[in-house]
Amino acid sequence: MEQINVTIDGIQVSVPKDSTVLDAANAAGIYIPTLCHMPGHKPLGACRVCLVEIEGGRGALQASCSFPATDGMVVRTNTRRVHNARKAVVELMLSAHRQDCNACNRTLNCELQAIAKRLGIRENRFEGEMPKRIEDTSSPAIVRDSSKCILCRRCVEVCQNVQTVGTLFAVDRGFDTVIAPTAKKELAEAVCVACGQCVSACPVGALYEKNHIDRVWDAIADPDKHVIVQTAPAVRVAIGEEFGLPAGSRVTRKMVAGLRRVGFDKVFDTDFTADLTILEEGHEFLNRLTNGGVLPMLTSCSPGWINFIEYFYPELLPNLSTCKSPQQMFGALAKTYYAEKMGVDPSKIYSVSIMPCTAKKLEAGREEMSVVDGLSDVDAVLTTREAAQMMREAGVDFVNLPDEPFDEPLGISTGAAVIFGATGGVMEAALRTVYEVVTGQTLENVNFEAVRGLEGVKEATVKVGDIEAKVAVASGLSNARKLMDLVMEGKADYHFIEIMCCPGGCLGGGGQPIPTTDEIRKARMQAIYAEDEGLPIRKSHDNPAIKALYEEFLGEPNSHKAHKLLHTHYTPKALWPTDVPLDEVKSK
Amino acid sequence: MAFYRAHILVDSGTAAVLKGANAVRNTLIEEIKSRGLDKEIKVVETGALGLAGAVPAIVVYPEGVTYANVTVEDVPEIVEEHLLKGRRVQRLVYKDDTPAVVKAAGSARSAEMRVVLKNIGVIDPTSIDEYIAMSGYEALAKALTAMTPEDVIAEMKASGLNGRGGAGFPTGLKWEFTAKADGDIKYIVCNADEGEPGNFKDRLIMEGDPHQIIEGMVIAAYATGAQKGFIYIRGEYQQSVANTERAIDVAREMGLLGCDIMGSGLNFDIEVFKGAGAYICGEETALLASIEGFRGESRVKPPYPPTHGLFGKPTVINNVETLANVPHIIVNGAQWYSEIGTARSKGTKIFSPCGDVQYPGVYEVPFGSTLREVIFGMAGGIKSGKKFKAVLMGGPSGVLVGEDALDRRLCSEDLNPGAGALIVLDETKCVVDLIRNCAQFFLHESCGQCTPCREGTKRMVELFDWWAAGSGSEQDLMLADQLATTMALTSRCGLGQFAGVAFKSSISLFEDEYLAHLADKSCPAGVCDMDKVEEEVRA
Amino acid sequence: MESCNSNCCVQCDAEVVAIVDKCGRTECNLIPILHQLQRSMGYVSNEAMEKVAAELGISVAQVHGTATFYSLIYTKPHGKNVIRLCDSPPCHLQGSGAIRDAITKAIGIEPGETTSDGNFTFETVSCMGLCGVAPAIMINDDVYGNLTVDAIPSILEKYFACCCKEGC
Amino acid sequence: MANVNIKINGQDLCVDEGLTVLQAAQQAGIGIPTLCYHADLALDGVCRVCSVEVKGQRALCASCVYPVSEGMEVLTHSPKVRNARKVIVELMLANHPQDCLICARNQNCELQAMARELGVQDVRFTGDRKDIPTDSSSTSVVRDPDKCILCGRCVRTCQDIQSVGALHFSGRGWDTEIVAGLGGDLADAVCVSCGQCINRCPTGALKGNDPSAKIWDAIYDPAKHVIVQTAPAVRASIGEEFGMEPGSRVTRKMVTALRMLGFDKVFDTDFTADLTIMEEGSELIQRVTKGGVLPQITSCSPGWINFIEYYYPELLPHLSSCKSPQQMFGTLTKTYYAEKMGIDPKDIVSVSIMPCVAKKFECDRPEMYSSGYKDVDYVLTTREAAAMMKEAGIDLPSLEDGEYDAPFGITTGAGAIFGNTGGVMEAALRTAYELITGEALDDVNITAVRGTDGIREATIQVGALPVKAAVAHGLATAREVLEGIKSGRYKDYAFIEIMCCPGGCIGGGGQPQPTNEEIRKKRIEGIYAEDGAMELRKSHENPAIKAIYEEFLGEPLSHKSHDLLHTTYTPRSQRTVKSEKPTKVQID
Repeated sequence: MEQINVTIDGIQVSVPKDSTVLDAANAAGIYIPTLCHMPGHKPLGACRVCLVEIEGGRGALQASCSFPATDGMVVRTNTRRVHNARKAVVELMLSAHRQDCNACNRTLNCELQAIAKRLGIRENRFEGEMPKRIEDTSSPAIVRDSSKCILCRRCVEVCQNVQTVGTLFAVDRGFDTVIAPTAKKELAEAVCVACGQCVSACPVGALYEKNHIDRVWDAIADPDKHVIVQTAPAVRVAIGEEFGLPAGSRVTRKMVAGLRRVGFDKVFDTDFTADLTILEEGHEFLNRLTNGGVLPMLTSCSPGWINFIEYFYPELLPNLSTCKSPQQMFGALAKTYYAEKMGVDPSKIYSVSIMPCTAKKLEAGREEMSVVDGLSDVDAVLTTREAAQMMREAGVDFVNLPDEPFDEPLGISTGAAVIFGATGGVMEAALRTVYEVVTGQTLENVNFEAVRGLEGVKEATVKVGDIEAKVAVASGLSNARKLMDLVMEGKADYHFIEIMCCPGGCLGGGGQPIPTTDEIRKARMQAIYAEDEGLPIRKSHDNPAIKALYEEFLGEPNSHKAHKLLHTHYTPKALWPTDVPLDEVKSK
Repeated sequence: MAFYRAHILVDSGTAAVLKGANAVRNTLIEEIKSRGLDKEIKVVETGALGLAGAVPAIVVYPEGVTYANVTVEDVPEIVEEHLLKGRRVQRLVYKDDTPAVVKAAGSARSAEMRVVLKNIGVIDPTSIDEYIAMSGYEALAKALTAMTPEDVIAEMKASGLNGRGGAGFPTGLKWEFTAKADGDIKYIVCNADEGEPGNFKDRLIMEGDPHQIIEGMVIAAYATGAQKGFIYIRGEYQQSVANTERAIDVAREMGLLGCDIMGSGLNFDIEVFKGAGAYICGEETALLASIEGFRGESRVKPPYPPTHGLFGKPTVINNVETLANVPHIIVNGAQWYSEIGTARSKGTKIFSPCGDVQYPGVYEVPFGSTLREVIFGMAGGIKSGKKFKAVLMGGPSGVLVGEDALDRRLCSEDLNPGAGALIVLDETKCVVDLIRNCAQFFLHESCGQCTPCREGTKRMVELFDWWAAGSGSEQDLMLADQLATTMALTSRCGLGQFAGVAFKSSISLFEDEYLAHLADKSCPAGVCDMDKVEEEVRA
Repeated sequence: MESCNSNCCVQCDAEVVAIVDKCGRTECNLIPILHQLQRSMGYVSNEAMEKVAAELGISVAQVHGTATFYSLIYTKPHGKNVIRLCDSPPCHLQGSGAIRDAITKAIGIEPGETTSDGNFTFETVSCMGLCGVAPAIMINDDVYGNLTVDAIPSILEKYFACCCKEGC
Repeated sequence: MANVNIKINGQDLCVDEGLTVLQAAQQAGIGIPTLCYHADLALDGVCRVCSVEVKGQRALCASCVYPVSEGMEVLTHSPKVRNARKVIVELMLANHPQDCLICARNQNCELQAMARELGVQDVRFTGDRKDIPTDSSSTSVVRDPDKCILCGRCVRTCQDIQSVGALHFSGRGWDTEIVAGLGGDLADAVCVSCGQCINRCPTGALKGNDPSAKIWDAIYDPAKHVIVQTAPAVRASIGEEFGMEPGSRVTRKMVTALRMLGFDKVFDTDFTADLTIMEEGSELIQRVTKGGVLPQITSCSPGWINFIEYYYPELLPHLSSCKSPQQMFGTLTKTYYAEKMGIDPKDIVSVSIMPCVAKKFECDRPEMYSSGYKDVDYVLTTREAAAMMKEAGIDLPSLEDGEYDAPFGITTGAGAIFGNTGGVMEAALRTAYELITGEALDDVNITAVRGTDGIREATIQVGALPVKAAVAHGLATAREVLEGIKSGRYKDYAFIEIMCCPGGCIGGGGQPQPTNEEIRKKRIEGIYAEDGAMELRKSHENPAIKAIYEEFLGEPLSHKSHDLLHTTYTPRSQRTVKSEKPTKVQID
């Protein structure tokens, strides 16, 4: 690639030709504050915090995130004009920002707060009318608060381009501009898949998850309730970040200890039902494969993805596995198998899950998700962030916690379950089991490297006995859309496709610690695979607790009872307008 | 002491003086003199008789006849008719169901039992002779000569006397802690910072019978080994300060204070410390801080004053009424005392009903008497023919109780009497208005040290202000309730801990009234001005 | 604030020394000293506080902090006559609000204020133990109970009169 | 000490009798939030945030003051406790300005951290908020009472640690305020400007008087020659502002950063610290040999100078007449340096970076114009210097090392240890020993005067001469020493070092927050490591010092030295109300 030379604050650097000034500054080790900029995304140049002075320029300062570097360019980032301009820009943001840091869930992890500190802002010079506040709590997963929004449009970028859902967009003009769902609907009425990638992208407290902390505290305080918690695979490699540990720290057992101190009666593992999912889904796949069912079969454990396909590809719903997600399988078992085993009235069991995900909050509330009449299978869903917050509130010194094991029996799991947290993990886990079930032989190398990694779409062909199984894996809904379009066009001859809603899989979920960047995703992913490696059992069908569950309770995979408790069905959803019946929509 | 055939006690309490008691007294003296009776009849000024509603009042002994609402014009008739001719002036005689003084004179009414108040209105508080004549300082003599300090403490413990300041800690135990504590010097402090609205019993004791307190303190000093005593009297009680200081001077002259008391070798002296206007100084550690010359801020407990008190030394802090009980216990014995009252509340308790009662005043009854007996039996029930609504027991830091509590017994087993204030409300009063006023009291009196009390009292007042102005919401009630709970749980001392108690008791009792203010924006009693514009009130 | 010529300061200092000598030169006599200072000077001035601190060997902070804590100690000049109206529950229930309005009407100031001629300071205070004769006020050291709105003008009259006759 | 058995959150513990519940919990790794508590200070228990549930107690107990007792059962995070704490913090916030984003303590604020820890989601209390004007009257300390949460740490610091008592509680209840002196401006109160109150303030209620705007102006003014000096203690602490460990030595990175900020020359106060040793050491020798006032007391700590001027004016003759290193430096820059460089002194802007806020007061003293100009124009604290770096986008830890400019950048280890309590004494002894005995000192580490005990006394054999020396730090201990001098306890002492702040300058009022005993010790270690790593460790061996005497000053205590490097002191009255003009006392 052609290189150009740029001088920034007297430091000369050589950078590739299509670099921005910001790229060049980064190469020179010079910090430029940014807000609307997201590495890896098209620069927007909206917030104007990253202004710099270009020598010989027209006088106006330039947004370094979007201004292209040219050969011989001389840039100054540290002049009086730059300082004053940056400060004024941030002060203007503050003038339209409802300042209640102390009651804001992003305090001390807020980019605006950090920039205000960094730039030494000491005055609110612009005081006057604040934009009208829109507080939208309609969605079961995500809350929007326009009074905190600085209109950086990072949420718009991820919703439009990363997830191709297009819920959030800038609406109205000038001072009245707001980021809102189409027609300024409430989020619950809009076509939103609840993935929460917008929450992850938000630099401030304008987007956050629906709070389930309070109801969990209430349950814990209620002496009549038996409060159990399950923790999703991806949480254990991320929650440490909330306590200042580096990304990818494996803190599974500290997390267990922390949750015990919060006051949960039993700490269980979603990995247990991830193993169960593999058995159910693996058998379903084999069944479809051998009995001519609908193929390619699509995984169904990612609720944002389920929402997406229900909205955008209702025609492909028959391809979806009927298996519930591990969270919901767990919930169903908690109020049946576990209740029975413990001799507890299911109505006294309060089932909490800790998920890297906001869409799980919506999933838990779906009508289908009730195996015992009148009871939700999962009563509350906490994001990784919320779980960490509860630990903070409980005074847990996370970093110095001792290691503690999960409770039995719903805490026994395998490495195959852990990798559910990474894109490709469900596929890999399924292959491990399907291979052995089909061939009856032991799989020598359980690592299916071909389906690992952060690429958006991965393909592989795996020989399982006589079958050449063709599989594909996608994460991020724009990538899912690509695959689904191929399937729709009949251009895809895959047998089995794994789709994860969020880039990188659950480890990059909308409920994970903020920030989540590619670098952080990679670190979490490494940790997930290290976790897998570190476990004595790495195939779901070898899990003794799963075997016991089938023996004691379910019978066999895809049994009648298993179908009743562990499988579900899907509902096509209308895109627009929502009150028009689906048939009419289709005919248009 | 000269012999007089009759004594006339003139109520010289504050209220009486305001209504011309001094003129009545002067006229009486002149009239008696002019009729040549001055060698046989003595006119004595006495403390308030507890007839606040009917002053000026005089009592003629030995008959014990009380004349109420006496004017200067009435005096010649009384002298003429009663003192010369022995006929009572019926039109002036205080009603038959009258309280206080009549009982002191030996009337047979069962409800009031005067132990601590027995001398009130009977003796001249400025005369130690009269106190001694009423068996005064007999208890001290008995303790110093016939008892060891351990005996005294044992007697106190056996009597079951509990503190009368509101908290009800066993007095004997408190003394024992101090007696056993190490300290080159120990203190006895009398808490006479009576600031709880609705309480004025200690004032009566100090104004009417100060020697009783001194005697109690000297006995406490003997029991605990203390050398120095303070009586912390609130700055507003000028008469109490004067009477008590005078009593101390006289006692010291007679060798009842100072070095080698009664030749026993006991050295103990007392100083009156005048407060400077802070309710919080009624809290024992704040009181100590105040004596030491600091802001009256409460101190961290533990350690507690009996071991780490004034200037860090072991210190007994007792309420006026508590100390006034001491001589009676020593003289009459723990057995006698423990037979009065109930199983867990021994002895008598002084109550000061006020508010919408016919005869506000001070009444002493055995523990276990009912609320009805005090309010209706002694204080004459609700005035102006209105109906009873509620009573704030023990003042703003107490609880609000309604009609169903009237037959409950005043003792720690049943209805805790607190310090003795009974603020009675008739049907025309608004509970929200009352509690708002209580909240304002605490806002004014919070010392400001700890967060929940300093900030919480403010927010409580603001919430009530809004409610009383018609801009409350039902959510507010939950918030206020949580605030009150937090203050009760986390405040540094009793002031904040009890500041929300009356409110909490009032919600359960008068929820409808709150909801009327909050939901319907109306004040059923018509007391609160609900017509303010919401935006203005709650900006 | 104090526009203090040195002569006044000398007087003030002498007064403080005399009072400190009388009460005793220890820190625990601070409140009696403040009482006495107020009695003799009307209020406790800043220079008096500094002198007291110096005499007792304690910080000015402690003297100022203590003086400002207690409602009976004034650190600013106040009216010749101080009217204290109790507004605690017993008096409140018996109509102290109406009494407050009557006093305000009579002397033209709200609680917390001092009349422009310096004759009256009006304040609401907490319970003074006069609940038996509620509603009650204290004017200087005099107590008035069982008040009615109608009684206020005549009670206040003599304090007006006193001011004028004696020529202040 | 006896042990007691207690139970905290169900955990059985055996702890020392006499501990508080807070201490016992800390030992067991259970974090209880605190605000008014500070390890340096007496216990107060006023904020009530540390309330815990003790079985058998009606109300909650403030764990910071509540002693453990046998059989005690404690719950530190029960629902009751958490709810109460939240309400308390909400009450604080309801009376606290919501302007975190423009606050000097943004993101380093204990209240902000507390709100996050407790999960405050809403401040439900509204209504009056205190509105008291900010007091910027003092050149050193700015008070913003609106941000004060009345924890009383500053009051306890001022009274107990410094025995000054400038700050105190005034008024009562809701009207309680912390005021200075008689409630007026801080500048009118008996305040020694030490800034220890700032160090312990949990919020933004106390801060330094920040001159950085004027320094930016100077830096951007091409006509100005802006030079900066850095005090010894800054180099071992400024890293903390960038997330580094306390005691991290970042001397050379700091030099690079200051150059990047735009200072024309970056110099070291250590240079004039060496010079101070030459002058002060010679003064001592003169006093000893010619019968001057003894013991001689050091004069480099401006808070200490203010203290003795206020409280012990009669002892002023004991003070060394030497200016502090900062002021010696200022004078030399506008005389020697200006002359040497051929710059008009009026164009020199002399900035110093100090661990101290009293230095701000010092540079404004009327005596400090020996050069004919204001010798030091502006004083930045360590915190303010770091803030300027951040504003300029500088990330200190990642910088390359830089070198101080000559000639005022050439220093010795003796200069560096000025930052620690005992350092001036040690540096002086190193030089005095060699000057008096003419022999080389075997071990330059004079450990007898090191450490953190309040007062340290030692007899050092200087040849045949036993020199009795004492070291004190913190003004309450300084007061003890002064009383000792008055009572004759120190009559055979030659030299006493007094530092205003606990730990010496490394614990100064301008240092990063928090500063506590543990952090002070680490900074002290950092400073001694700096000394140990220096090639030259004795002031008189500094070649630049030799040169300045040769070229400019002549010899120590020369006439020129006296004119430029020595000063006089002013007795100050504690009577602030009287406006008497202070009279000057000439010291010689």
